[in-house]
Amino acid sequence: MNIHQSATPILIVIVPLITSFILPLLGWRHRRLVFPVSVLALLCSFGLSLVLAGRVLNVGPVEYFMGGWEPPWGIAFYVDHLAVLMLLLLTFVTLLVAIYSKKSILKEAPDQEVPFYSLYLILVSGLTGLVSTADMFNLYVFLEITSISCYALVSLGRGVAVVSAFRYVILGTVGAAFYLLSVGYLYSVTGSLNMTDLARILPGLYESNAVLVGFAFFVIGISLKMALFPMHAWLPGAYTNAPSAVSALVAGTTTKVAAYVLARVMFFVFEPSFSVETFPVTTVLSWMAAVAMILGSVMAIVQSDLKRMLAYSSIAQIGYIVLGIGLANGMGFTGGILHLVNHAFMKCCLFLVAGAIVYQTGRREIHTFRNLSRKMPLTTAAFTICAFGMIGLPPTGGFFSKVYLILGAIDGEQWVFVGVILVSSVLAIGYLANVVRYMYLTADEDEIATEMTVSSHGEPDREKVPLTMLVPMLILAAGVILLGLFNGVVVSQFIDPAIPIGLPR
Amino acid sequence: MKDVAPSIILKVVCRRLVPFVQIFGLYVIMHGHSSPGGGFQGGVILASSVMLLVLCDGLEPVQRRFSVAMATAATSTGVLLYAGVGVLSLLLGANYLDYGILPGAEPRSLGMLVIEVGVGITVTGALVSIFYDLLGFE
Amino acid sequence: MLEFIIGHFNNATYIMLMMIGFYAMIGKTNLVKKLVGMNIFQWSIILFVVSLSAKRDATIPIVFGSHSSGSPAHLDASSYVNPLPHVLMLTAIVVGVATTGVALALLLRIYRRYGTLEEDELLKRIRSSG
Amino acid sequence: MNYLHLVVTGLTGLLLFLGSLDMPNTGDPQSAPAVHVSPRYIEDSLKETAVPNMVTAVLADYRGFDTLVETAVVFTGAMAVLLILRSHREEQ
Repeated sequence: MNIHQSATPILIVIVPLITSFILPLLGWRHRRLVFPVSVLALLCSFGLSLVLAGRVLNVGPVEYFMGGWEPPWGIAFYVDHLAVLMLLLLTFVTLLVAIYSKKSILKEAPDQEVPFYSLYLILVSGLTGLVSTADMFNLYVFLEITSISCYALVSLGRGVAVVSAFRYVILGTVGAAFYLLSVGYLYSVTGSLNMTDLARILPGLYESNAVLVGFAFFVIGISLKMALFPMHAWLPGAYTNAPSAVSALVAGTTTKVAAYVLARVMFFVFEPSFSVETFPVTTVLSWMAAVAMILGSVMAIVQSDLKRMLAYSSIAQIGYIVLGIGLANGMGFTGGILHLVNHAFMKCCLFLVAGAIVYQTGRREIHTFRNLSRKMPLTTAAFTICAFGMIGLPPTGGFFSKVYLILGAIDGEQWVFVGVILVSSVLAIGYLANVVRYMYLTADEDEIATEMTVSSHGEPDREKVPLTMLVPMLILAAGVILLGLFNGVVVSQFIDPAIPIGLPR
Repeated sequence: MKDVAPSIILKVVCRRLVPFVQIFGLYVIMHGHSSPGGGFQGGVILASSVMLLVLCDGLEPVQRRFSVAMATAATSTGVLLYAGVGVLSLLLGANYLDYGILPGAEPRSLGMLVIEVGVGITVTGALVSIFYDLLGFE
Repeated sequence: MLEFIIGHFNNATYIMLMMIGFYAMIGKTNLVKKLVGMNIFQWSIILFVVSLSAKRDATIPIVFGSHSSGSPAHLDASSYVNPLPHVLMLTAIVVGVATTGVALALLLRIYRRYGTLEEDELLKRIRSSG
Repeated sequence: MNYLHLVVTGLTGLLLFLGSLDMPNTGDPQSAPAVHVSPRYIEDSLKETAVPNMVTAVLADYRGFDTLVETAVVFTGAMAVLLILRSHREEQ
């Protein structure tokens, strides 16, 4: 009975998990070791993801049976091209944010390393588990472990962060409960929890009310988790008030993983024909996404706080990803997943920049950013690159994902969505160009005078952000450009083999 | 609640009750194999015995015996024990959490017993730790 | 018809409980009441999934006297209730406990800072404090 | 009393009730959950794991990974409350 399979898929999940269990014991005596050990664990996880990616690209999808029990009875991991792309993205981004968080957490929440990094690692292992698992109930448990650590990390921020975190708890729990309910409904008519097994049984039951209602509640629950437009109430507060490293982490990863789960269940557990024709949820999702893209951008334009503006822009960008999934054709799917990867890099970097600006100058309001490019040239350069990516200018990844989305909309002859993508991009210029403009504007005469008096004791024109914060931002900004230059590799190696069977190419 | 002195009846009854509650908690953990029970249920019962002690003796005397740091340490020790069994089976050459590879006549039963104990330790530690934190927030 | 009603009373019960919880969550302005609603909501789902495990004329999923009789006799699947929903809901209960603990801790912090748990009052005080 | 909330609640309940109509009857020994995956747990768990309590066998062995993550959730809860409360004692 002792099946032995290569342990890479499980190690990616349990190395951070076990390290997070060790941290409280370690931090008791050796507070200094907490940060290096956490980074080591994340590095390990990233390295293992690279190894796994090599294997998946060579031999195809990888399975792993927990406890040696074969799937319908035990829990299995199933890592295909799409999952391995997500694993690479998650472990890479979380590694960079962890390095960044060393100094920023010292300033924003001193003496909290042990629980902070413990929850951080649990969050990472929960996200990687969400991506790898092939069991519907195991997915619920991972969803909850991710959410609980998120609630706590968000509440670490100042001021109203606790209120935002409580709102997040209530809405996040509703989302998870709806998801659990849908698992219960599907279980009551199929008797199975394994995704592959469900995909085998479900086609015979597509007319069943229980399956339809279960699927509807799945979509509602996951939409709550990823803050799709009418269910986004928790997002702006949580992103704005969280500590800067946590904002970047949550914005870069959790909502993206929820979008991945949506795509996974919609197209791999259910057949595309079900989600498109029998129960046209993709149409509903596309329209919700379109509204999110316009409204999120409009809301972002009127914000004066940089982090709140980025939060509303996240709502709009989630719209792009869901639109790509909702278009339900090969091009749209490619665009959605590519945008998911791009947006994780861009939004993560933008939030890191916002945190670095607060770290050095204490400023949050956009109109106070005058002259910032002289004081923090590298940071503002990173911001500008990512802003170009968000708008969708050519060498960056954002351009290519939008091209794929537009091609997908044209393929599906959904002309309205072509217009929506273009309008939303124009609106993105509206809110991001404004920030860039302020950053590169020279300050007024009297403002320079006050600057001089304020900073007469130090050098005003130097980047004072520590290297551990600067380097992750620059790597992410470089990543945005590299993703643009090598988007063909990502598409042909990872996304193309993963386009679900049954979607029109 | 610190200001209110508990009545003598409460004190005596709690003191007499605690050993029985703890024995019952251990029984529920160890006997989960053949009757309803297991680590979660037993852990909660053990944690409730600590809470009962806090009710009758106040926070400080109890924390001298079972400190906040010990509760946190128990929380991570138990779950490490659980994950450790999995790592052991990995090292012995089977899949993660495959107890069949462990030594003994009934390896799967043994593996389950170890992880139930681990779960019990974690649940006790976590609930006591949460209780201390909620109570100590003043 | 009677058989249908008896066979579906569990669904009606859990839906009623769930809607009580759901209404408390979205309709009440007191944060503690929201939290209580959230708990009712979660527990109604747990009730529903556990009810899926029921089988007529079946007993609890524990084999009694297995060690005394030597090698176990053949066990009939229809004479024991389905153990899987119990296992799943044990997990869901634990998750619910952890969520409630976190929510209570957040409520303590909110009350300490703003001195109220009424939502409209809270919003007023947040706005006045900047 | 806000009528919008009542309407949303009522609609959700109605939707759930409609969905539950074609579920198998409670206690039906031929329902899908009773005949698909679970029979193996009932019939073979004693043979395979030597544990008479099937719930424990499924919890700790067949679905042991779930339980590991679940224990991690308990740990997370403790750490989260620690982070939320213990740190901010000195705030006031």
